Amino acid sequence: MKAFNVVAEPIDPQLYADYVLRPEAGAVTLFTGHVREWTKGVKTLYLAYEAYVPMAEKKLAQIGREIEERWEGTRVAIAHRIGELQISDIAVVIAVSSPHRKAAYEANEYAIERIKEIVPIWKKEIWNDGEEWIGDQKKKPEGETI
Amino acid sequence: MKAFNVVAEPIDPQLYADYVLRPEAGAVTLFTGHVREWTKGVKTLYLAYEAYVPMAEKKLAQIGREIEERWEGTRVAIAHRIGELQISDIAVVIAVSSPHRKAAYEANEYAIERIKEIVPIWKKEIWNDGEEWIGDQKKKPEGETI
Amino acid sequence: MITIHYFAGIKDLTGTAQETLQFAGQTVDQLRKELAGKYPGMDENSVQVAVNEEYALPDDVLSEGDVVALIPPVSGG
Amino acid sequence: MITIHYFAGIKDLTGTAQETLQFAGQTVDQLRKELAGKYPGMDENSVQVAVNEEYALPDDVLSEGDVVALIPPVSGG
Repeated sequence: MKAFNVVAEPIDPQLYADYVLRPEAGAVTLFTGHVREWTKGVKTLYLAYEAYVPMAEKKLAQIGREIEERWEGTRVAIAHRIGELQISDIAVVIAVSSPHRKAAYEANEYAIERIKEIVPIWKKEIWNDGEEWIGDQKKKPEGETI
Repeated sequence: MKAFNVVAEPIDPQLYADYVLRPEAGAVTLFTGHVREWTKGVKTLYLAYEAYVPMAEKKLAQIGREIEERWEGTRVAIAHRIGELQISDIAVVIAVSSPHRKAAYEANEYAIERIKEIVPIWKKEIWNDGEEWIGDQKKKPEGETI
Repeated sequence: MITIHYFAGIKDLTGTAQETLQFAGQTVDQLRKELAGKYPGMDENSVQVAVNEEYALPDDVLSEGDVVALIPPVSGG
Repeated sequence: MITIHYFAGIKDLTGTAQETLQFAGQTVDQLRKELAGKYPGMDENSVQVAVNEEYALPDDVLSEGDVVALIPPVSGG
């Protein structure tokens, strides 16, 4: 298991929670992002994720470093799944341990925001009557992009 | 498994994450509070938790209701362990599902804050040279206490 | 009779997990003062009282058969 | 030669996952404009360019053997 992982198989979130646990940790936050059946009144049949895998794993690791620098004593592991995912399947898991709970919550939320900004992974939604690649339309990450 | 549970045995957090997952859920946050080895420079040998069990479970359920009223579409499960716990053991698990991630983070953090305010559970820290019941010294919950 | 449960540090102080008292008709606050007098060292201001598994107000009147608990500052999580 | 990877909606547009071009010595921005001209419908302003698995700046100069990727707006999570 890699701590910053892009995988084609179902994700076992407990592996990532176990990875970050240490004797110094009083808190572990585990976020799982799931395929949701309804988005803005439209029923999703399934999702397909694609990644630029080597760069995506580098960017996940970068997010981990950002967190460990910003919140002292944290430890991070992140995995994102690619391929076809059904309703309720886990697309992404983020595990953060920290001596105290506040940092574990903040750092975990920071990780998902950063994933949506800088990690080269794309989601295609497939409905009954069509499909579409979803672009987040976020502003470009500062200072590192054209 | 009860959704609002005080237990004497080790907690399997995945059970609680699974309980809150639904097709409408895009996000699940799972918080686990663990026995930390060091607190303010003092090494903990182990912890002992005691609860007023029936009231504690009622108060956990109340926290669940508060969350489901405050953050629409959320679903909550909480368990707290009692008895002797070793370093890294899980003392508390909080699972929250939500259509969107923001509510899942906020509601989860709300739950741990409320647990520390109103749920009749007590922690005794045991060190090499002594032991002490820990009182949180929080202000009393508003409006419902003397 | 009412039943009174003790926990954590208060149980260490009272030396017992529960006892029964004739106290129906009197208030929660009267009971708390009574117990603080009976067990020196109990910090009455930091102790909450639950009646039948719900936090009670000082002026609530106790009834025959009530189950009371003295709740020292909680420290779960 | 440089290698160029395409993903998601851009891959649908180009009809290929990768190609190679003679482009060493020219800039990232020149390449982006070149490809936007070659593949009508590519929204050049929303596409980022990565060189050797790192986001590049418009004025970065490409070298022989570089691996380039066109990155449409990401939508992971």
